[in-house]
Amino acid sequence: MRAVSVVEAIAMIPTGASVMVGGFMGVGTPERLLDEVVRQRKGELTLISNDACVPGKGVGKLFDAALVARLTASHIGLNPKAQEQMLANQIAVDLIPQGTLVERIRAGGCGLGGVLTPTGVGTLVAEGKRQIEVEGRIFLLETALRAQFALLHAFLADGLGNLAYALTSRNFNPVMAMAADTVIVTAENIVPVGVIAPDHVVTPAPLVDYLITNE
Amino acid sequence: MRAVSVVEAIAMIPTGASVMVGGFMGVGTPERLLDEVVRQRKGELTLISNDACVPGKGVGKLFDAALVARLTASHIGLNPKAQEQMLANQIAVDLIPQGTLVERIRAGGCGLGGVLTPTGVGTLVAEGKRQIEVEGRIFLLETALRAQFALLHAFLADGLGNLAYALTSRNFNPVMAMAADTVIVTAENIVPVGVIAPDHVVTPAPLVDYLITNE
Amino acid sequence: MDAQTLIARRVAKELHSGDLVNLGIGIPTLVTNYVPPDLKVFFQSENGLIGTGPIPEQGMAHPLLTDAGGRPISALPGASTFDSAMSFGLIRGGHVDVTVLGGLQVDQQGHLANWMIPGKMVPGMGGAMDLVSGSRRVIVAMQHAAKGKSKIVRECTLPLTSVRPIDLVVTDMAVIAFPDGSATLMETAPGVSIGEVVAATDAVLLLPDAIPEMTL
Amino acid sequence: MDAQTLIARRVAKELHSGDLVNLGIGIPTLVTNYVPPDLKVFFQSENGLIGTGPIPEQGMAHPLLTDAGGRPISALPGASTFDSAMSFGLIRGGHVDVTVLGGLQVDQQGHLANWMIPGKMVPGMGGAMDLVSGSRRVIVAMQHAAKGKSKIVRECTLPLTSVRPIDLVVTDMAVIAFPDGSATLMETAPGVSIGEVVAATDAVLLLPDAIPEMTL
Repeated sequence: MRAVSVVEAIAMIPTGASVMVGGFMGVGTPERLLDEVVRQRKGELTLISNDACVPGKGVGKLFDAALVARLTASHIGLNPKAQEQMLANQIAVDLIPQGTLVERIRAGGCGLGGVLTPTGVGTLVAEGKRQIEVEGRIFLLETALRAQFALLHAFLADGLGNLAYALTSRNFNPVMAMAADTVIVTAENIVPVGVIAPDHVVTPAPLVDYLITNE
Repeated sequence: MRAVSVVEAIAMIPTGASVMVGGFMGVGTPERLLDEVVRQRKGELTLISNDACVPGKGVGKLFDAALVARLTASHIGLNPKAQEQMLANQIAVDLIPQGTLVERIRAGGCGLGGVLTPTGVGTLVAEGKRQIEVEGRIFLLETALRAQFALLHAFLADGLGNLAYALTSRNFNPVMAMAADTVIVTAENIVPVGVIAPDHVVTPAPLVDYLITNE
Repeated sequence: MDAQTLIARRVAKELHSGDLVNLGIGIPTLVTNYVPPDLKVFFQSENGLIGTGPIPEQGMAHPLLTDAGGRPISALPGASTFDSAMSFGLIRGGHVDVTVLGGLQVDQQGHLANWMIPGKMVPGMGGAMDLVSGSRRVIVAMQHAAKGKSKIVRECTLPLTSVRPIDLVVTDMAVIAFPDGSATLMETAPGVSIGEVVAATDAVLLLPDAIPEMTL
Repeated sequence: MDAQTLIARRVAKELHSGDLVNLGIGIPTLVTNYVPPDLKVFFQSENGLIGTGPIPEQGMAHPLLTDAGGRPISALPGASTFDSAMSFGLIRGGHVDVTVLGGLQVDQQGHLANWMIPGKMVPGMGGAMDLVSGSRRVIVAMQHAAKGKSKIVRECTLPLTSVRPIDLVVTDMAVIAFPDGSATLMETAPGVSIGEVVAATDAVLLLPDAIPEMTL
């Protein structure tokens, strides 16, 4: 883990990168990182996040600034801008069930090729997917999902990079921490090593590449 | 969740039941439950556990008492009695890689039909299994694993059934808590509701069916 | 009593002590208001919480404690938080005893459509497909009709949420179940006749000998 | 220096600051003793811990803090614990930078056999198959020969642990790597000649122009 400034961290992201962003309707989303993505105008992004949030907040800011080329999410219904851009074919949107989305990311992070889920069988979601029968039941084969970068937000981070999350801000952050080549994290509180008890660490230090320093 | 005595809890298990037991080399194993399984002589069990522990300890006690008919585990090398019983065909043993074992249990608990793993491709472990290609890579299809009962051990339990684990005693306990029809738990400390912070609960209360009372 | 209150009160009667319950946005959310205080129900919020409590008192909301719509909620003593993989492990794995969702259409086999109107409303399915596929019991809470058209239809014309049939629909006019895969009128709303329900329903309804009025 | 110490000391040289390292039972465990104190390596214990420390002082062992063999260990400041799904997610997912295991046979393509002798030793593979399949770098630490027979063979006769070739073997006689899938002699142990290594090795070894002696 290396402690860096937010400017330095976002400068690493090339145009057209694939980026996972933690958070659920903006809760647990690294706002400072997204503000800097907008400031540096990192565009043509492939964004993977639970939702499109709302304009002006969380990943919603990326749609405000028209930086997203492709989106994989479970829900975008509360962001009219993202909907507009989708309907105008400015962004390619892949909408997938939330439980499938998180399992695909987890598979990507855990070295699995995919998982078999009953969710979506017999619906539009099944189109173009392999169906696999196990003991008489039909499942969809959902493949692993990874990204070049994960932009995450924690409640506590220590000097080694151990992370703990608060309440409902955990959501997609821990699975994304395992599924990207480069993991960049902001934290509400940076604490000395040893302050987070071993049993309370959710994301172990070796998963974190860059922690944004207090400025 | 219902609070019951250890005698009452184990009396629910029929002969020939499938039983997952938490723990890793006896660490995080519910010894009181196993002692009672032996006392009530619940036999012909299908046991699912990480290992066979050692004679006299953890699941090793079940082999001492010859109560196991079938075993699914990743390692039995430190229990000569389990090895003897396997070589004498007294128990049918299915040895599978530890990461595959825990993912199969997790799949069973999370409603997945199975997972695709690279582990075991091209080895003896692949025999009789479906191989699935995803983007040019070969994976083994490993199917979900469930049991009728899970016998688990936690460090903290509260009056609702929320569980937290200490240090390396967590291991298989949280995944097994999701993968059995009936979940029975002993805890080192039973504490009032609210003592375990929401962020520190590892197994949420609704997963626990029976908590063994202090006697 | 307005339609939403009626529906929420009737759905609340379906919950039992110890149940893990997931409530969708809209009418389902109102159900919490009608659960008797002695009933120990666990409410799950799919964004990672079991033990959701009422809306926080003035000044006591925390920005990191929200429901699936991002609105502040509270956590009861004994609550637990977890990541989205665990949340949907609980949902898909059959650990949610009851899920209550809104609906656009329910057909007479019990199929639900509630996530998409092609060409018009394409918000994404969020957690709905997993909830309907995985929960032990699925209850749809919705108005019986929208713009004068029955939402209980012969066959869903909108894309399905799941091929797994739901268990119960509670509307402002009726309670309908699907034993053996056929829509069956179980109860009528106070002051609504069986004939009125049948007339307002596009689906073919089986009519058992006794069809009591809802008790609330 | 005895053989085990030599091997452990040489393996320790392969570790870098920030590495997440998993050590198998036996010789690999000894490696911790030779890691310089300024090197910040994370050691993982597959039973659910990152940040394993030395054997606890007398009276300070805790029964719930053990290594994968069930023996008491300690945890360093900044340690973390997790369940077995996470532990093997780390392993299979490529988050372990270096894994060090013992071996029964390594063949000249770099295939490892270390979990079974049919008809004789059937202990189960534990975590070995996942570790070899998933770790970024796999190092085998073992004696060059057992009972006078080379353990570096032309082709493994014992069941493979993985079809994924390992990266390095460190023995009491040599360091062997597998660039382009061919066993290549990289270093010799102090006082051991290239000829002695070749003579003691069943596998065909490629011999580069320069084969230095191990630095420890």
